[in-house]
Amino acid sequence: MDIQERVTHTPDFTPGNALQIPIYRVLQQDGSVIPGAVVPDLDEAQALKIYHAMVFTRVLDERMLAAQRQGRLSFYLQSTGEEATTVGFAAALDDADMIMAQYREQGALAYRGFTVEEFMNQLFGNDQDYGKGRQMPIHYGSRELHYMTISSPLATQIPQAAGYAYGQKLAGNKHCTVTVFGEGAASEGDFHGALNMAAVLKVPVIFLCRNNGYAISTPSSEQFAGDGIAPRAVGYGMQSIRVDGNDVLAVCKAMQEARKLAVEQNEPVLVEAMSYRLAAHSSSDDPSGYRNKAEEDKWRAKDPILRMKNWLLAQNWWDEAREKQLLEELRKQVLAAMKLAQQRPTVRLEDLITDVYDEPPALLRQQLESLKAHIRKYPAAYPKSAGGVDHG
Amino acid sequence: MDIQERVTHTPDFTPGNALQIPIYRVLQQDGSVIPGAVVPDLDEAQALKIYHAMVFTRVLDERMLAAQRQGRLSFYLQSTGEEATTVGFAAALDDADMIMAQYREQGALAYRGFTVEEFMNQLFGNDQDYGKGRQMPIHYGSRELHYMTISSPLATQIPQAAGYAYGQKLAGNKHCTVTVFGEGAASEGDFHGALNMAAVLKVPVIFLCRNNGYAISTPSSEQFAGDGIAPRAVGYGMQSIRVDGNDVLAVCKAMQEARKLAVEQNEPVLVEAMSYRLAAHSSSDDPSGYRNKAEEDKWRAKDPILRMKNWLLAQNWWDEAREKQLLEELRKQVLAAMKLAQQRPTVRLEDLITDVYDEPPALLRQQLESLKAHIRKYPAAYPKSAGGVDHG
Amino acid sequence: MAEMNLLQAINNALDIAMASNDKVICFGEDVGVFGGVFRATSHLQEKYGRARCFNTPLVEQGIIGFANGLAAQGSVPVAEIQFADYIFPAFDQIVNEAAKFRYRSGNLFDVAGLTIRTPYGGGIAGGLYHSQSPEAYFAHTPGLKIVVPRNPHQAKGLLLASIRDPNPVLFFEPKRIYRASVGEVPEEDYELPLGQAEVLKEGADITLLAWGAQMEQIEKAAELAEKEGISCEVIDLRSILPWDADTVAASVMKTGRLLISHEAPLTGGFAGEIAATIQERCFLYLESPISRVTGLDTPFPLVLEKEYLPDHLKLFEAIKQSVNF
Amino acid sequence: MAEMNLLQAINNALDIAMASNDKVICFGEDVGVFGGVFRATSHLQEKYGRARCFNTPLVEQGIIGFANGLAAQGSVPVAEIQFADYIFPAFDQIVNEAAKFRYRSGNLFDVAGLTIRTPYGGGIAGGLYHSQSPEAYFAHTPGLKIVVPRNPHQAKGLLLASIRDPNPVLFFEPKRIYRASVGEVPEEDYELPLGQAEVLKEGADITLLAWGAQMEQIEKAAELAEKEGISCEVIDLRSILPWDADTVAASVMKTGRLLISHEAPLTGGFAGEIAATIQERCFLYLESPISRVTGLDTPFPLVLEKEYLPDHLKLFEAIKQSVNF
Ligand SMILES: Cc1ncc(C[n+]2csc(CCOP(=O)(O)OP(=O)(O)O)c2C)c(N)n1
Ligand SMILES: Cc1ncc(C[n+]2csc(CCOP(=O)(O)OP(=O)(O)O)c2C)c(N)n1
Ligand SMILES: [Mg+2]
Ligand SMILES: [Mg+2]
Repeated sequence: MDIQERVTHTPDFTPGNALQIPIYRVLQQDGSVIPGAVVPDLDEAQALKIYHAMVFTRVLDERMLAAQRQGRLSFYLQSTGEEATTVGFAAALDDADMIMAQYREQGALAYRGFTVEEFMNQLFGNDQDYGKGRQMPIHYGSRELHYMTISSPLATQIPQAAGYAYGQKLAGNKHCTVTVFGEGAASEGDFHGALNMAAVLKVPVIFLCRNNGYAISTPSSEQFAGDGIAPRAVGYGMQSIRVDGNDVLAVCKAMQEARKLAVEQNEPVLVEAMSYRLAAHSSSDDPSGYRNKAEEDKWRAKDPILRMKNWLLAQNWWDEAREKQLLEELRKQVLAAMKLAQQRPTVRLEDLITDVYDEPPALLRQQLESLKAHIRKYPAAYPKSAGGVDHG
Repeated sequence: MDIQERVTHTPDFTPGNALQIPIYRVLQQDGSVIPGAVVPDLDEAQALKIYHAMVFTRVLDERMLAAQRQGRLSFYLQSTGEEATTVGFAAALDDADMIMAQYREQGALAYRGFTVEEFMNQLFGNDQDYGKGRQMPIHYGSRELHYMTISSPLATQIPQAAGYAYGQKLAGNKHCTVTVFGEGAASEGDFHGALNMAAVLKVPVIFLCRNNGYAISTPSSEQFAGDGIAPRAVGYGMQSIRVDGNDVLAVCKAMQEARKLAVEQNEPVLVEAMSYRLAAHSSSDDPSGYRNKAEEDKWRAKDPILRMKNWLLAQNWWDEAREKQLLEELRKQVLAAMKLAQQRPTVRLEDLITDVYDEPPALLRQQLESLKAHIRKYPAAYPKSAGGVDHG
Repeated sequence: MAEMNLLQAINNALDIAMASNDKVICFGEDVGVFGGVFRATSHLQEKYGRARCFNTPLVEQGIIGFANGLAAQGSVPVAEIQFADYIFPAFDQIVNEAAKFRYRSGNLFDVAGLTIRTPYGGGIAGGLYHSQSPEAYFAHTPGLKIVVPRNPHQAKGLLLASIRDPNPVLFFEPKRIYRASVGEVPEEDYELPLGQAEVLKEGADITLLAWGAQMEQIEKAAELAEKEGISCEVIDLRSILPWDADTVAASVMKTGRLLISHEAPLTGGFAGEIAATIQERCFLYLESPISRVTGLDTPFPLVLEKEYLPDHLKLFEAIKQSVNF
Repeated sequence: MAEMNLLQAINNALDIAMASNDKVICFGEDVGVFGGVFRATSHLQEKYGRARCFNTPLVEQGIIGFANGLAAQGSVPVAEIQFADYIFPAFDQIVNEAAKFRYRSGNLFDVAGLTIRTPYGGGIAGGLYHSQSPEAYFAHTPGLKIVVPRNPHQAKGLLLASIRDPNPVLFFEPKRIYRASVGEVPEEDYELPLGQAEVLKEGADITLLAWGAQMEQIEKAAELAEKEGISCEVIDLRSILPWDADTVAASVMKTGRLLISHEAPLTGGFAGEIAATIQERCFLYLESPISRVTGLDTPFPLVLEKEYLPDHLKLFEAIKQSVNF
């Protein structure tokens, strides 16, 4: 055993900061590439696709928060400031790689082609919502796009991603799983089990941590004492990299390399994207209670979308006229889709009891029948379902 | 934020083996101190006290396994090969520091003065067992000796130790808590929560991991992929040290230093003691199904008790005659105590329902009364309790 | 007396508990500066310092493990789990550890001081994971106490009693009525008894039993029933474990009928335990089957939560059915 | 047919499941080379390779999280939890994740293939933490199936059905009779239905209902009762969730009396659910209160486990009491 050979005779403690992992960065805020920096291979079309998804995400977030404020939506959660991470990682993957995200990764879905209608159907929980109106807004999922339906309990998807990737390895299909989570979620026990199991069982999974400085009101200084999340990988014998999460090129390149390790060598990898949650945690939150505007402003100046735009402009792949047009178009699209989604019928009463099991057991069928009889008696009290109680 | 300043421009992954923590060792197997090694301050009396506890533990383990084999005991669990760790750490503490152990740390109890009678009462679950015959053998505890009663679910004591130590810090009593656990238990989610919370909240706790190569049949190569447990501390921003667990002087010194960090600076510390579980996991286990004798023999040659004995001989603090006498005495003591403990009355029927709450609620009192009535009707079927059903 | 909502009453109870015993320590996710996502711990860090009121990392099993150790040391931890839906990672520390701590050590050690507070229940458009009522999951665990208050006055008195009770207590707070339930609350320190149900209204024809936010529905249903000439006895169970079977049985012996309601699914819900016990104790007095009106046997839905929940109309129908059996 | 004990029957079922579907994967603590601490997975690694049968690190929440993901991917994981007492760290992954996976995604994703095996129950001098019967903790969770076999023949057929059932299944194995229960078991592949109780013996005076290892006690008690002229109908519930209320209700309508027994504590145990349901469905047929004979409302003891457990004598007494009500 190799470890038995390494001996010392003085009781020296390894300090808590023995590893100081640097941040990989490619782009400056003005859009120039740092001299000597390693950039990903991105052609114009893909670059514009990425940018489009980032801008779409920003527009969606702005409009839907406004819709929530107007009372049209019960809840919303923005990803403002983290679009480079959430779009950039998806751009580095094969579209059939599985994504198991936390809840702030609408950018990845947008990149994969989740339509604005699909977003809206989930947000409004109408009859077209894949989730059948069961989960709160922003709990998206798409089987077609290999995007696992979001689940609110934090970190549960992390060991699940290890298992999913193990299945991919056995199937030999050269795909990997990427699981995304916040630095807060990384405190959960499930994180530990997942990384350790993945390392021991050598599964093609990428653990992507969005370290955005906060878990609701809790700053990362009260979340962990070490040098962030990346150094934990060494504790599991796993490779890791830290990347500037506001730099879409760096995120993309780091994830491309991570994917190679995962898919070609069945090596799990931990990637930590350093960013900042510019908006409130969600529409239920008010950050003025726990952080100051100066801090927010510092980060607003590092806007990842602006950074990419500056790069695109420098590449001559973009101009202000197209920018204006894109924004207008997207805003229109979002508003139109919202209107349509809101007008659609609601979910079917029957779907109260489907999907609990593959088939509803007898007791559930009875419960539905009693419920129907009750609604027939008091239709006014159940406006959402009374109309459909006898058909559909 | 310091971390924001550390930037790199190439996507270099930190390898999984970026930290290689050496093993701190003082004593060679022949009892000589490695030249230049830092040794703990130990006078003759304390050295002999340590040695005595180690030998007692070995004798107890041998005799009680034999008793189990004879059917006198339902279960037993030896600590053979790890006595330098389990006695050595206790010797480095203040006797009023709290110990929250796993189950293989009888050496620490022996060092603190748990009497052979106290051991036996627990093992036989008689009327003097502090635990009132409720837990399986080896689940010792002592309020007087600041030794938390053992609980079978693994790793649960680790976050509890962080909480206990937080209370000590608030009380300002300059005590710390030491929690001991196996490298297997370190895979549990509770380990992660505990270390992270302790680091963030700066509590005086020492996490002592006995890395003895196995968790029942699972070798450490299937338990983790990294360089053992110690490097994980860096992931929490916590200090750590790895020590030769078969070297009582090294264990003692490392723990003395760790205690200083804990008590003087409220710094949690992770200590990893490298050793080997020489015996079966427990009396229910047979290691021949999963490991070979050659490996065991290699480790038998590193016997920690022999190593210490050799050192004591070299110090002129010990001789063979005293060794022989000690062994004889201890064996006699153990046998005598076993006999007595076995003959003692069993636990009281009432204690089926005490200590569930501070006071038994009405329903439990009724349940006990019905049970008593039933036993009166069928005394032959309940030989352990029938005699005492109407008194005691 | 002061007018308070349920959240204010809880905040007030925590304030009094911390002021009167410096061993009381409040912690959990976001409970520090921010005062908790519902603001139940507002201003406590300001008043009592960061050492006694603080944010923890995001790890429920760690929070309760830490709380168990702190309680074993002799402190009085009041740990918050942000939503009852997120208590399950701590299930082992609660069910295998807190509940069995005293028993397994033969009373050498205990977690007497432990209280776990957590908001529970539906009706807030929370879907699967911000709506659950998990009390029955814990009620199968000897060693725990479980308490659910129905209004501000109850919340303050029961929480103070829970914090001071020498056993681990799970305190479920009805978050739907955190702000909606407002009432007069004595400003001074007071406790209400654990393990005792309260008869809110006497009646002759049927006993209606519930706890927490569901009391509102029960009371509404009772009003509807009274209008139809059915006299209802209304009981708030208050403590789920140990529960007050004597009060319930005495009432059922009088009325001959029992209806129990909770938001959680029917199967394995605590109404089952109550019905099983009461059918045994009151067998010869029952004039109709004991009725349970509960959530459906599904996860908690979002859009159709009104349909899912046992509201006053469902209760009213069940009352009539029971009386006309 | 071959004579097998319960462990061998389980091993045989796993062997057949793995041979007939290469998506079946068995894992857990010590299940690899060693074949599990009870040897239920003996030789499976040898036969099917390390990729399909392996040791995991010691982390129950990780094991079930991993299993959930593997099932979502389309594999058929059979995860072992070494003792049912140690399933609680995985409670969240079971109750919040596995059980709700299909529902919350609107059937986009599911963990259809998941089976969790775990030895449960007392009578082996295991004390608090090697004796628990936690089935009721899970029975409050729509979306799960829960199965408990009573003997080798049942174990094989029910386990094969569980592995192939398109829903997550918790399979509790009665470890006290792992070796003691021996019987003829068909060598071929067969399945027994989930969700159906089995009437083992018809009778006229009282229905006796239990599951798993407790069936042995029930059958012994029935023999004693028959000697006193009491004719017992004996039912093995087999599935705890969904449970077969129709079979039980039909029996009780015939006998007029019901006794239910389990090892777990009374309060919140699954007998409560059954009693609550049956008193409602059979109200006019019941001639005496439904009786529950269970463990005490305490943690599981060691020295006095015989006193704690609901043995055949306690059952016999309860039968007489019910019949003479
Ligand atoms: C198990 C669990 N505990 C608590 C919560 C409540 N909660 C929702 S989001 C959140 C903070 C998450 O922070 P982080 O992981 O850093 O992600 P971010 O919001 O910053 O993207 C908390 C505490 C939850 N959803 N699940
Ligand atoms: C939560 C939990 N899971 C499983 C077990 C069963 N078990 C008892 S000891 C053990 C192995 C522990 O290994 P390790 O932590 O390395 O300690 P060692 O036995 O080597 O001293 C296992 C799996 C348990 N007691 N608790
Ligand atoms: Mg965050
Ligand atoms: Mg070990």
